[in-house]
Amino acid sequence: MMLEQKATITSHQKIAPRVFLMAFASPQMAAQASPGQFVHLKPSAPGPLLLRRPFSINRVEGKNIFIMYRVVGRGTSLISSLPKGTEIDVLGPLGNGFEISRKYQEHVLLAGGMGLAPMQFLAGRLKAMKLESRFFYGCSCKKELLPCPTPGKVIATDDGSCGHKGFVTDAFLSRIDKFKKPVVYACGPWPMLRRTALICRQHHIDCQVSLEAFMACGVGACQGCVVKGVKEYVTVCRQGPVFDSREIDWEQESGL
Amino acid sequence: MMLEQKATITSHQKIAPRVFLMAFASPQMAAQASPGQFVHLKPSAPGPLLLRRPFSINRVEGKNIFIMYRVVGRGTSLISSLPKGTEIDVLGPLGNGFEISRKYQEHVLLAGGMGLAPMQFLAGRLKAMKLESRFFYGCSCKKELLPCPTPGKVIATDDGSCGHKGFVTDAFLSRIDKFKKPVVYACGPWPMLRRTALICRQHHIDCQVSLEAFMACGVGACQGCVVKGVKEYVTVCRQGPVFDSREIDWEQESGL
Amino acid sequence: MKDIRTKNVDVSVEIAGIKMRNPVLAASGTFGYGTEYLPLVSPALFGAVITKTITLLPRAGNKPPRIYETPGGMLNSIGLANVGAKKFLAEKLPELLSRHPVVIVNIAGNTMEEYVELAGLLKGRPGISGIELNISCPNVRQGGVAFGSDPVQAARLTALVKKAIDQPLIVKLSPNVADIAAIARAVEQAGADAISLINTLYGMAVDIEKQKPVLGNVTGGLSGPAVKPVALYNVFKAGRAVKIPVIGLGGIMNSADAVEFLLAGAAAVQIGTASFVNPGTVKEIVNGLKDYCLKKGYSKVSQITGKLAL
Amino acid sequence: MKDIRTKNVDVSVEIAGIKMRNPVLAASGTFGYGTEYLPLVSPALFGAVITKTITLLPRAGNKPPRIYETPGGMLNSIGLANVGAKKFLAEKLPELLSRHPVVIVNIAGNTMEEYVELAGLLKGRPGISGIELNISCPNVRQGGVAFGSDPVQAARLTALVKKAIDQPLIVKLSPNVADIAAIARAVEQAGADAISLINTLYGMAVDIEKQKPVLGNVTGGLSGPAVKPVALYNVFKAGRAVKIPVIGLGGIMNSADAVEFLLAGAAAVQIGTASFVNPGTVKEIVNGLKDYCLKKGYSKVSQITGKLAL
Ligand SMILES: Cc1cc2nc3c(=O)[nH]c(=O)nc-3n(C[C@H](O)[C@H](O)[C@H](O)COP(=O)(O)OP(=O)(O)OC[C@H]3O[C@@H](n4cnc5c(N)ncnc54)[C@H](O)[C@@H]3O)c2cc1C
Ligand SMILES: Cc1cc2nc3c(=O)[nH]c(=O)nc-3n(C[C@H](O)[C@H](O)[C@H](O)COP(=O)(O)OP(=O)(O)OC[C@H]3O[C@@H](n4cnc5c(N)ncnc54)[C@H](O)[C@@H]3O)c2cc1C
Ligand SMILES: Cc1cc2nc3c(=O)[nH]c(=O)nc-3n(C[C@H](O)[C@H](O)[C@H](O)COP(=O)(O)O)c2cc1C
Ligand SMILES: Cc1cc2nc3c(=O)[nH]c(=O)nc-3n(C[C@H](O)[C@H](O)[C@H](O)COP(=O)(O)O)c2cc1C
Ligand code: FES
Ligand code: FES
Repeated sequence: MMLEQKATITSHQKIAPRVFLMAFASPQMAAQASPGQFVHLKPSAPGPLLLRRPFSINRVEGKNIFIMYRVVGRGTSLISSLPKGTEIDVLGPLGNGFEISRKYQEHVLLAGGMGLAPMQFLAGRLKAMKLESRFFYGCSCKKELLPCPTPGKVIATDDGSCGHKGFVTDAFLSRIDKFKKPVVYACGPWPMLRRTALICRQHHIDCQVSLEAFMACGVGACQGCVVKGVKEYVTVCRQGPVFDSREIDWEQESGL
Repeated sequence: MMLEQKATITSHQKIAPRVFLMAFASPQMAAQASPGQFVHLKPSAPGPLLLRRPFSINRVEGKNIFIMYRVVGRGTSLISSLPKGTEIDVLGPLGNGFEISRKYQEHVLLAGGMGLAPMQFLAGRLKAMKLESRFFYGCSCKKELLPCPTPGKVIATDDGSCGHKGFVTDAFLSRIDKFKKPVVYACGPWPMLRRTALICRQHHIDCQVSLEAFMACGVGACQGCVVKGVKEYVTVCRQGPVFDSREIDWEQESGL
Repeated sequence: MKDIRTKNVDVSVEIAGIKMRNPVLAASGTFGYGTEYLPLVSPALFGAVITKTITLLPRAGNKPPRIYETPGGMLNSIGLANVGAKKFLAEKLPELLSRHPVVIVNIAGNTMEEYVELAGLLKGRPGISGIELNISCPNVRQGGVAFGSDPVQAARLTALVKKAIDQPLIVKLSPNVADIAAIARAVEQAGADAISLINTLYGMAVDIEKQKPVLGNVTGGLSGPAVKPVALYNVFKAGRAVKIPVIGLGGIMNSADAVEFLLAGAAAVQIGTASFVNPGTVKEIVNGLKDYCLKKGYSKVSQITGKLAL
Repeated sequence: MKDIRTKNVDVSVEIAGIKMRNPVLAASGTFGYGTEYLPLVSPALFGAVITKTITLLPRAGNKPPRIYETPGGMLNSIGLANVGAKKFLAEKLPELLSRHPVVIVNIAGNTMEEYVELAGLLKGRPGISGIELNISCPNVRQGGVAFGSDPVQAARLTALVKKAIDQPLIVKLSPNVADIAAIARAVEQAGADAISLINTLYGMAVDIEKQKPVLGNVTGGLSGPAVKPVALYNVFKAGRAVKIPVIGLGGIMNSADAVEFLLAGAAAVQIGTASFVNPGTVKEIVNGLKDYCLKKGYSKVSQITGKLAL
């Protein structure tokens, strides 16, 4: 059930160049959130921003909800300047989240760049459910590598400065025959998701992707955040952000 | 000579209900400023405000410029929240300032409410020039009384809760025959200035008033801040903010 | 969010015969089909809910991106994406009506014929308290603002739709015109029972890295606080040109903004973009209107309308 | 403020035969007679300084208040207050020319005859590099936007003024129209050498305490970042309708904004409201344009114009 709340930032730190980890206290949201869902937030104090900004729930710890985000523009830059103790206004949890089914034997997580954000929550949940999981995480180079406590990850960097050299999808593909009854969960930039979807289609693997779009309402009211599905436009905020990769038209360019 | 500078807030405190005293460091402006001039300022960080806000120079101490202001709207409310150490962007000193002439024997200062702001600077300058001055300060009630170190002030409050009961103009008028070759400097709300101008006209006393208006440029470029003079509209920012009271059309309503 | 306090002020209004519990309406396209914000915001909190624009046939809408934030405002190029009249009547409307709000259906078409046919489908439908005629959408190639920028066309369409329905007709006007008074008078004479304005302003944004328009549809419509002065101007000018009630909107974020519109001549207001920012805006505004009335000594909110001293 | 760095990018432009050292112009009415910001900002820093609108006779302007801040923007209702042609030519122009900027004089009149008479006074004057025809001021009862919202009137006036002068003629257009392309084409055909847009949008604000309009003139013109999307839209639409150069303005605060306008089709930009906020904006923009060119591999700033991929 979606809530709107004023919440206080309980911790906020820079964890990599331009990347921040923020926690805010909201027992009610924390109790309800599931992996793949997001929060739509803005500073409580009046400021230069109009619309809220959407962020995946990175993980939940007690009453705290964590988000991990990169500063890319006006909004994230302003949010990154809010000190611990500041009040923010949060709408959430929103979106559908990943569908976790026991019918799969291996749960394969693919994170590209900031796509890592929702994956930690998912990995934790899978572990709590005692499901078998594999974690692939790729980024451009060692410098961009984000701290992620999940053990046993396969890491890939475009330039080989850490882990495997190449795309995270390559690392995944090279191991694809070893998975038993797998399902794939992917989050990352559009080209990576497209490649993942293609690989999974060819190998008849179920695949869930988490998408991004500019958002206004965050609840399905404005039709602003659509991407092209195979049949019709789908709202990222309400019908997503997680979609069965077969439902998405991968020929479209990403608008972002 | 007008400057535009980033300056750091060196002190900032609440001195009365909704009234703040701020100092910022600008050796160059401090060296040039004269009583009655103002600064046009805005926070350096991008925020919800567009235009600068004008404030009289309250006084100068070393490299510090002080302003004393009341929170009345969005801009002053935002400015009041800027902590010591914050950088602000200041354009100034602007405007003409009071004209101080040795041809007068007594220099009579009339401040109503926030009109106190420029008067402390003026009183200080008169003292430094060893000129004889009288200081009248009025406000609605004791609670609203602003701290003002200038000694020997006559205080008037509308409700008599401190000093004389009545308007500051009444207190002034009751002593008017005692002044020798006086000049009056007045700053305060429009009705008080109008009354002062009228009294001075009747008693053939020279009178300088400091006016206010909404401002955009602050330098005479936009024609936005005009008030009606007896002949034509005059710009408060450039031709003022200090005017000979005989130059102003006192029949007009104040737009503020 | 606090509940709407009950104070000794009558905030109900009646506009073009539609009774509303308060003068704060949900603007078309910003409150979906009325139930998306549940359970957070009930549609029954509004004086009336104006639905997303409905067209005869379903519309997919424009190519994304469709949303972009601009200084103090936002651009959208949704393009009247909607489920179409059939599905609206069969599914969306009953779902909304189960929450007991006053419902006004906003309609558009590619041609006058389409408008009229759609209007015919809505005639006599229980639960539809009024029709809002959208002749002001900047995001569609046909229909939309094409009908709204020419007084003659606007009047013709108004008369045709008015004949096809039995509910009160509100005509929603565009600010993208040289003379809003002329359009307002034209639709009044053609039988409009009220007008609402403004719809969005034509706008655009450019991505300087990609050297492309930000919006998939190249141009869009501007809304939010940035347009409030433009909206107030149009409400004021149109209001002085007509006798029918005016419903004001454009950038209203709080009760002070709403009071500005009422003073300028609006009998009610709509909130659009504000719902995205603060879904509970409607409650704040209704409470704020009560406070304003109490402070200024009005017993009815309708006494504020047009009180502007010139 | 840093000085304008010299980099290996040619930022000079030539518009309608007027050579300018850079494509950043001071917008009429926001840079006074060009010397008010001295010594802080020299008029020679701009590609050209466009003067406050000059009229044949002095104008006092509108009743104050004339200025009000709105979300992301500002309203003004100056009403073309100016010293009149005689004093302008005798005092203001020589003072400005002593600083060696390129000067474009913006003109307006109550009647077509007044425009033409004034134009005649400017003809052949040394130091006047161009004339900007203001047919888009929303703050005067006669003339102004009345001539700018009708293609036929706009064309007639353009042709008359063009005949009366020997300098290049820039016609400044209003966004308060239903079809900007039609107006742009009309003035192009009538002989305009360039167009500039946008002037301000009609706007208004209400003081809810006093229950009065904030501005003494009741309504005003909206400018600043809030209008940038509207301005970009108009520049884009007008630019695609004509072959003459387009000068873009409206809400430009920094070089990224300026690049948006150039990409959308502008050959140069003007800065208005930004000068009030940051008098040194011109320097930041010229430097930023150089940086953008360097980053994107252009050797001349004019290569950016119209580069938008659709
Ligand atoms: C469901 C969802 C979950 C997200 N989770 C995360 C997360 O966990 N961590 C994180 O760093 N980012 C996440 N994002 C992206 C994040 O919302 C944007 O980076 C942010 O809104 C940008 O705001 P801005 O004002 O800084 O950027 P702007 O100045 O508005 O734009 C800068 C750039 O950011 C991109 N951008 C802007 N808005 C969005 C948006 N809504 N979605 C995607 N890209 C956008 C644009 O491409 C633009 O070029 C998520 C987006 C969605 C839709
Ligand atoms: C030359 C000059 C010197 C000034 N010196 C001082 C000073 O020393 N101390 C002080 O407290 N105030 C001073 N003022 C007034 C101060 O500038 C305004 O109070 C301030 O700009 C209000 O900004 P805001 O955003 O808070 O108010 P807004 O939200 O913009 O408006 C709130 C109210 O403040 C009034 N106001 C807004 N702008 C101005 C303005 N430019 N001038 C006057 N009133 C305005 C309006 O009547 C309005 O009702 C001075 C004004 C001028 C022109
Ligand atoms: C995302 C979005 C979608 C909209 N869709 C419609 C619509 O379908 N029909 C319509 O008449 N107006 C539509 N509008 C216009 C709004 O109803 C309203 O007229 C406009 O946004 C100005 O009000 P605001 O500033 O309060 O948002 C839409 C506006 C937005 C922002
Ligand atoms: C205070 C003020 C005065 C103006 N005066 C004039 C004028 O005299 N003549 C004119 O053509 N435009 C005038 N304008 C319009 C500007 O030149 C410009 O077209 C408009 O402000 C949009 O640009 P901006 O958003 O960069 O300010 C004025 C604008 C402002 C804000
Ligand atoms: S953001 Fe409004 S529908 Fe998704
Ligand atoms: S504020 Fe621009 S002329 Fe005074």
